[in-house]
Amino acid sequence: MQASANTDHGEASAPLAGILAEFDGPGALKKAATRVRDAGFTRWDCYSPFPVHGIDPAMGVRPTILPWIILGMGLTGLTIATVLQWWTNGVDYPFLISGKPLFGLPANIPIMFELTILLSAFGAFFGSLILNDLPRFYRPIFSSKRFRKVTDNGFFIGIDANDPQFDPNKIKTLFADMGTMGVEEFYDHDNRAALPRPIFRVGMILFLLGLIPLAFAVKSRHSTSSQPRWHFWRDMDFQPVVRAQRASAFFPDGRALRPQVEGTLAREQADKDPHLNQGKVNGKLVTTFPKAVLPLSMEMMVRGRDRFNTYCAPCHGRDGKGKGLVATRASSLGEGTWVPPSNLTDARIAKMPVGEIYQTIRYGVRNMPKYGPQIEVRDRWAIVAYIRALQRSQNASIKDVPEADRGKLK
Amino acid sequence: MTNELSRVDFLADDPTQRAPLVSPDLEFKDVTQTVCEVAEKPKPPKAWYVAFGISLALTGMLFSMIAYLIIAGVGVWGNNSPAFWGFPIVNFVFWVGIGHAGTLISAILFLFRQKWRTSINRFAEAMTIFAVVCAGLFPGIHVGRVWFAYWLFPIPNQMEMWPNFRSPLLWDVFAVGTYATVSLLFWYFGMIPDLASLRDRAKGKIGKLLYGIFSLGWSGSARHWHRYERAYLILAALATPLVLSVHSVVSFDFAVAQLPGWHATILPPYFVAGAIFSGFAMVVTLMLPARLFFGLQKIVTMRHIENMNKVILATGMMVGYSYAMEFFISWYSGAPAERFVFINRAFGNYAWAYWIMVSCNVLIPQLFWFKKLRRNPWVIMFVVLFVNVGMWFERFVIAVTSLTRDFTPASWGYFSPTWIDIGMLVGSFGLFFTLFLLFLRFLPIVAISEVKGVMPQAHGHHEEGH
Amino acid sequence: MEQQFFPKWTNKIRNLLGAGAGALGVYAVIFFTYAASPKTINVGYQPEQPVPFSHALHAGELGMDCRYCHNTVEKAALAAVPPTETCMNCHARIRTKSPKLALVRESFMTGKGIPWVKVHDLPDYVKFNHSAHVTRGVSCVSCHGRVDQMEKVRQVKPLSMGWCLNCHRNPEAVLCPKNKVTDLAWKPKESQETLGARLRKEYKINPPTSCSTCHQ
Amino acid sequence: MNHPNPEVVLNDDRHLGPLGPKILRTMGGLGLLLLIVGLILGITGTEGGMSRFLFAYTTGFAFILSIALGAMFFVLVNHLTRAGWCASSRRIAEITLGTMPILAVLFLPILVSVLMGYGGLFSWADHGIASKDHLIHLKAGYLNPVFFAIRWVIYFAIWIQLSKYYLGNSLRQDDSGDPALTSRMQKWSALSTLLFALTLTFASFDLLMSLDPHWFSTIFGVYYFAGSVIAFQAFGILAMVLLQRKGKLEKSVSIEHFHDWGKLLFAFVFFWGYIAYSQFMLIWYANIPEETGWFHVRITGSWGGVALILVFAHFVIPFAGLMSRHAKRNLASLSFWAMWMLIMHCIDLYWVVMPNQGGHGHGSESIPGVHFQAVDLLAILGLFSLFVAGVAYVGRHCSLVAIKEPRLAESLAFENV
Repeated sequence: MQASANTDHGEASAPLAGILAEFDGPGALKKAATRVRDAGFTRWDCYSPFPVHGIDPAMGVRPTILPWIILGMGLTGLTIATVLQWWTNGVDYPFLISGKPLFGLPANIPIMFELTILLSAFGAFFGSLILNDLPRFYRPIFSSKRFRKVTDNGFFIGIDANDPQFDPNKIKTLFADMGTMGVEEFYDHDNRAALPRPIFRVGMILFLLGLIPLAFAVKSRHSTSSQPRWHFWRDMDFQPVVRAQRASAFFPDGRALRPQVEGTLAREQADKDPHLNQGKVNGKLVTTFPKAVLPLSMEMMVRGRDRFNTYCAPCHGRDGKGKGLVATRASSLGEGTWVPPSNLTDARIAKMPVGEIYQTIRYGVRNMPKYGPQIEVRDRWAIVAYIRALQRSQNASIKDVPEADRGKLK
Repeated sequence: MTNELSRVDFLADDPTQRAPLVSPDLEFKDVTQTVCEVAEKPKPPKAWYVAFGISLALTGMLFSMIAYLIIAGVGVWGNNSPAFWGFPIVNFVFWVGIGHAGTLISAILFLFRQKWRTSINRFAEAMTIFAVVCAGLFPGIHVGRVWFAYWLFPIPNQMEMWPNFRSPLLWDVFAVGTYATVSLLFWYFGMIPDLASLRDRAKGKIGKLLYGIFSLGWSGSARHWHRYERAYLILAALATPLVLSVHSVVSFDFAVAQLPGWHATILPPYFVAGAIFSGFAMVVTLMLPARLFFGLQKIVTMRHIENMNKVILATGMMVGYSYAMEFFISWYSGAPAERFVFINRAFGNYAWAYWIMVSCNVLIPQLFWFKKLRRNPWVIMFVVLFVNVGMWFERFVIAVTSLTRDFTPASWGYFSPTWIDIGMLVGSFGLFFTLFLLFLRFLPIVAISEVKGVMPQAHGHHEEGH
Repeated sequence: MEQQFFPKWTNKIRNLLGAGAGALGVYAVIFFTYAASPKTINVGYQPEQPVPFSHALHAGELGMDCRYCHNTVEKAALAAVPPTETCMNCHARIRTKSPKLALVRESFMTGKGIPWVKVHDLPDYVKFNHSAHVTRGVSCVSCHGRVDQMEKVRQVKPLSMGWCLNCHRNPEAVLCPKNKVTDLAWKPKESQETLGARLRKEYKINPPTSCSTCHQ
Repeated sequence: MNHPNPEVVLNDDRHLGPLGPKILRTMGGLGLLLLIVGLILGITGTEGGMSRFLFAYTTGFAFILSIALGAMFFVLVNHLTRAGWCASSRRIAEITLGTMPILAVLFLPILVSVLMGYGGLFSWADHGIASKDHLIHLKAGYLNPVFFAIRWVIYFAIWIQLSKYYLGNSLRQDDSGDPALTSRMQKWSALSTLLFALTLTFASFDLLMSLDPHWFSTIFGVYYFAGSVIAFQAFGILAMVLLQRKGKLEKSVSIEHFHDWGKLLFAFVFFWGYIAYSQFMLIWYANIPEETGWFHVRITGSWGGVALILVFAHFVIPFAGLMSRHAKRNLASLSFWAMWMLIMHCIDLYWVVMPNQGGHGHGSESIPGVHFQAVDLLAILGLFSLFVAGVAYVGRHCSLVAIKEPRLAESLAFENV
C-alpha cells in the first residue's frame, strides 16, 4: 500500500476527505463496486474515463429523473410556442396575410416544434448539469496525483469521509481484499470556502454602474428636455427629401415651401366668377349672395358661425360687438397703436352691401388685416351670412321669435 | 500498423464477425495520448500556419466586405429584380446544408447504434457549428439593416407589433437558431469529459485554467456518467428530428411559394437528403487530410472514410431521385409553367449551372459504387470536392433559375454576381476554416471517452481474457 | 496540492453566475420596459423656440381657436406653421416694439422664415395626415395634450407606432364630436365609451391597421 | 462479447407445422368468400356498382402491397447496413416478401379493368373521358392502358425477382450455412434498394395518384413508402406476437428484438407524420388550383373528419403512445399499437383512394363525403385474408428463423442500451 502523498508534505493537518482505490479496468471496477455497495456504504462513487456498461446496477444507482425534467421542459416549450403564436398573431396584432387563418395549425407547427425541441434540449443540458452539481471546480479527490488518470485510463472507487460507516482502516482492508492497484487517502486542503472580498466589490460596482442608465431613465421620464428624442439608429427617420415648411439647402432662399411663381395664378385663383370671388360685379359691390353657386342653407350658417368664431371672434367678439378677448386685452395695454374693432351689429355695417363685407374680409380695411390668405372664398361668404344673422339677432325684438316659442323666453 | 489496420478493414466485410472499430493494438492511454497530443504540441505543423494565415486573410476580407455592405447598402450585391435572392441565400442554404452532417453523425448514427461514428463525430460536430455560423451570417446581413435583426424575435417593442409567425422566413429564424443552439450544446456537452482529459494533462497555467473552467470540474463519477449518458441520449433523440426540421424549414422558404420550380412537395426530404450529402462530403474533405496531419489513422481508419463514402453515395442517389421526380412530375402535371421551368433549367440560360449540378451530385458520386475507388484517397478527394461544388450549384439553380423565369415573361432577367458576391462566398470559406483550424489546434478533435467506450477492453471482458 | 488548481470558493461560482444571470434578466426587463420605452425617450421634448410664443396666452387666455393660425389642418396633411403674416395680423398694432417680436418683424420685412423648431416630429418614413383625423372627430388634445395651457410647447404623448396603433384598434377611446376637436378643454357628459361607440357608428370610423396606411 | 450459442434456436419451435395449412384454409376460404360476395354486390350494382367494388379493391390491394413492399424494405435495409440485431427475426420479412407472385395475381382485376378501357376506376383508361379532358390528353403518353400494363409487368418482374433472390438465398443458407450468401446479398442490396425505390414510387403514382389524373405531388412516392414501412412493421410485430402465442419463436425472438421493431415503427410513425405534413402544408400554403383540389375534397365535410382522425390517430396519439421505452417492451401494448397502426394505415389509404370515386376528385363542385359501404369492408378484408393466407403458404415449409445466418449469435445476444 502506498503512503499518502500528503503525509510526506506534512499537510496532515488538513481534514481527511476520503479514501481512494484504483482498479485494473472496468471489469474489476464493477466487481469492486458490487462489494462496496454490499458493505453498506452510501457516500461513495466510482470514477472512470468513460461510462462503464453495467456499473449502475453494480453500484445500485437508481434511474435519474432527468427524462421527466426534459419532458416537462418540452411541454413548456410547446405551450409557450402555442400561446405565443396564438396571442401575438391571433389576438394582440391580428393581421391578415395572404388569406391564411390568423391561428391555424399548418402554419404554426414549425415554431411549436422548434421551441419544444429547444426547451427540451435546455432541459437535458442544464438539467443534467444541475443534477450532477456541475460546475464544481474544487474537489478534495483532485488532490490525489494518481487520480489524474481518471480521464485517461484509471478506474477508481472513492469513499467519502462523511459516510456514516467511514473507518479508514476497515476501508483500506476492504480495498486490499478486492485486489486494488493502490489506495490513497485524500484531504480537503482548502478551508476557505467563502467568496473572496474583491468579488463582492466588483459585484457592487457593477450594480452601481447598472443603476446609472436607470437613473437617466427616471430623470428623462420626469422632466422635459430641449433635445429631440434619442435616435439609436438614425435610419430613415430623416430622409434627404424636401419637406413642406422646413428649411432646405437645395433652394437659395433656404425654404422648402416655394412661393408662387410671379405672374402665375393657381386654377382656383382665376377670377371667373366676380360675384363669388370679388363680391363686385362691373365695379359695383354686390348686395346679394352668390346664390347660384352657393345657396344659403343651415349648413352654411353653421359653417359661418364656426369660421367666424375662429377668425373674427378674437377681435370682434362672439356677438360681433367688437369686444373680443384680443381686442379687450390690446386696449388694456394702452399702446397708442391699437384701434378698437368695429361693432359688426351696428346699423352702418347692417346696411353695408354684402359685397363690401366680403371684400373687407378678403382685403382688410383700415386697421383690419386681410384674411384672404387664411379664409377660403366659400367660407368668407359663410361668414358674411353669419354676420347678417348676428346683426338680426343682436337687434331682434320679441316679434322676431315665432309665437309658439315666445313662452320659452320667460 | 498497416497490417493491423487492413485486418480491421478486411474484417468489416466478413459477416461472421464484427471488426473492432479502431485499430486493435490501441490501449486506452494511447487514445488519450494520440488525441490530446494534437492540442498539446507547442507548435502545430507548418501547414497549419499557412492554412490559418490564408483563412484569416479571407475572413478579414469577408468582414471588410460586410462592413462595406452595411455602409453602402445591399445594392453592392448582384441581387436585383427579378432575382432578389442571389448569392446570400444560396450561400446560406449551402452552409446550413453543410452543417447537417455533424449532428446527423452524432445523433442519428448514435440512435442507430452505428458505433463507428465515435471516431469522427466530434470533428463533424465542430464542422456543423462553424458551418452554421457561416450560414447564420448571410440572412443576418441579407436583411439590409443588420441593427434591426432583433425584429425577427418576438420581443415586446415600442411598435407594439409582432413578427408574422405564419411566414416561413420566421420559421427559418427559429429553426436555424434552435439548431445552432442545440448543436452547440450537444458539441460542448460531448466535449466535457475530453476537456477534463486535457485539463488533467495540462502543464501550463493557462491550459489548466481554461480547460479547467470548460471541463466544469468533471471527475468521471459514475453517478455523473449515468445522468450524462441519459442526457446525451435524449439530446441525440431531440437532435434527430431537429436535423430533419431545419433543412425542411429552409426548403419551405422556397416550397410554400407558387413559383414553379420552387413549389414541389418533395422539397423537404429532398433538401434534407441534399444537406446530409453535402455535409458528409465536407466532413470527408476535411477528415482526409486531417487524419494524416495529426496522425489519427488508427482511430479514424479507412473504414470510417469508406462508410462515409457509402452514406455520400446513398444520399447522392436520394438527391438524384428527387431531381428525377421533379422533372417527371413537372411533365406529368401538365401545367405549362411547371413544364417550362424544368426544360428551362436543363436547356435555358442557366443550363451550364444545371449540368454542373447534375454531374457533380449525381454522376460523379457513382464512382463510389466501386470498393476500390471509394477507398482511394485521391478518388475520394476528387469526388467530395465536386460534391461540394455541385451542392452549391444546386441551391444556385433552384434560387436563380426559377426567379429569373417566373410567370411573367416581361419580368424575366439574368442574374450576375458582383465581385462582392464572389468575395463573400470565398470569404465565408475563410471564416469556416479559421474557426475550424482553431478547433483543430486547441480542442480534443476526437471524442476520446466515446472511442474508449467502444473499444473491446471497455466491456470488461478484456482483462478476463488475459 | 498543485493538483488542485482551483481554490475551494470557486465552487460557489455556479450559484453566483446563476444569480447574476437572473439579476441581468430582471435588469433587462426593467431596461426595455421602462428605460427604452418611448414614454421615457420621446415624451418631454420641449425645445427652445426662436420666438417665445406662448400658446397658453394665445390659445388659452385669449381663447383663439387652433385653426386661426394652423388653418390648413382640416384640409391638408400638415397642420401648417403659420406664416409671419398671420402673426402680423395682430402684432402690426399690438406690442409693436416688443423685443421678443423683433424676429417676427424682421421676417415680415425681409421675407426670411422664422426657424421654428418642430416639436411633434414623426420619422420621415411615416405619413401622418392631420385632415384625416381632425375632420373625423379626433381632437387635437389626443396627440398634442393641453397646448392651451403650455407656455412652451412640449411633447406629452409618445407618438410611437404602438401608440398610434392603440387608437387605430380602439378609436372609441378618443372620438369626440366633430365640432369639438379644437376645444381642448371639452369633456363628454356621458361616458367616453358610449360616446365613442355612438360616434364611431355615426361617423363610420374604421381605422386601417395595415402597414401601408402610414408607410406608403 | 458473450454470445449465446446459436444452437438454442435449433431447439426452438420454428416451423409453422400444422398451423400453416390451417391458416391457409381458413384465411384463404374467408378471403375468397368475402371477395366473391363483394364482387356479386358490385355486379348487381348496389350503390356505386362495379366502380365501387373496384375502388374498394384498389384500397385493399394498395394495403397488402404496401405490407409486402415494407417487408422488402426491411430486408434490404438490414442487408445494406449489415445489421446484426435482426438476424433472428428477418425471416418473417422474407416470408412476407415472398408473397409477391400472389400479389401479382391479385393485381389482375385492376389490370383487366384498365385494359378493357373501363373508366369507373381510372378515368384516364376510358378513351371517351380521356379524349375530352385536356390535362389527361397532355399526359396520355404516360397514362394509357398499354403503358400501364407494361409498367406493372416490369414492377412485378422486379419485385418477384427480388423476393425470390432474398428469400431463396436465405433459405439456401439454412442448409449450407455459407456466409458468402450473406456477403452476396449485402452486395446486391444497394442496387436492389435503388430498384425498390423507383418501382415503389412509380407504382404508387400509377395505383393511387393517377386515380385523380389531374393531381400531382412529387412526394407521393415517399408518402406511400412511409405508410408501407409502418404497415409492415405493424404486421411483422403482430405476426411474431401471434406466433409466440402459439409457442413458436420463443427462444429466438426476445423482447429486445420486439423493442427494436417497435422503435422502427415509432420512427416511421414520425416519418409518416413528417412526410404527410410536408405534402399537406405545402399544398395548403401555396393554395394553387392545380393541386389544392385534391386536398380540398379530403379536408372538407366528412372526409375532413377522416383527415382529422389521421392527424391524431395516425400520428399524434401513436407517437405519444410509442414514445416510452415501456410501451415498446410490453408485448400487450406493442401489439395494441401495431394493430392500431395497421388499421390507421388502411384508413389512410381509404382516405386517399375513395374520394376519387365518381370523378369527384377533379372538377366536381359537390363534395361527396364518406359513404361507407359493405362492399368496402368486404374487398379490403377479403384481400387482407388472402394475403395472410399467402404468407402462410409461402412460410408453410420453411424455418421461421434463419438458423445459419452468420450474425445469428450476435442477434441473440443483442441488448438495447
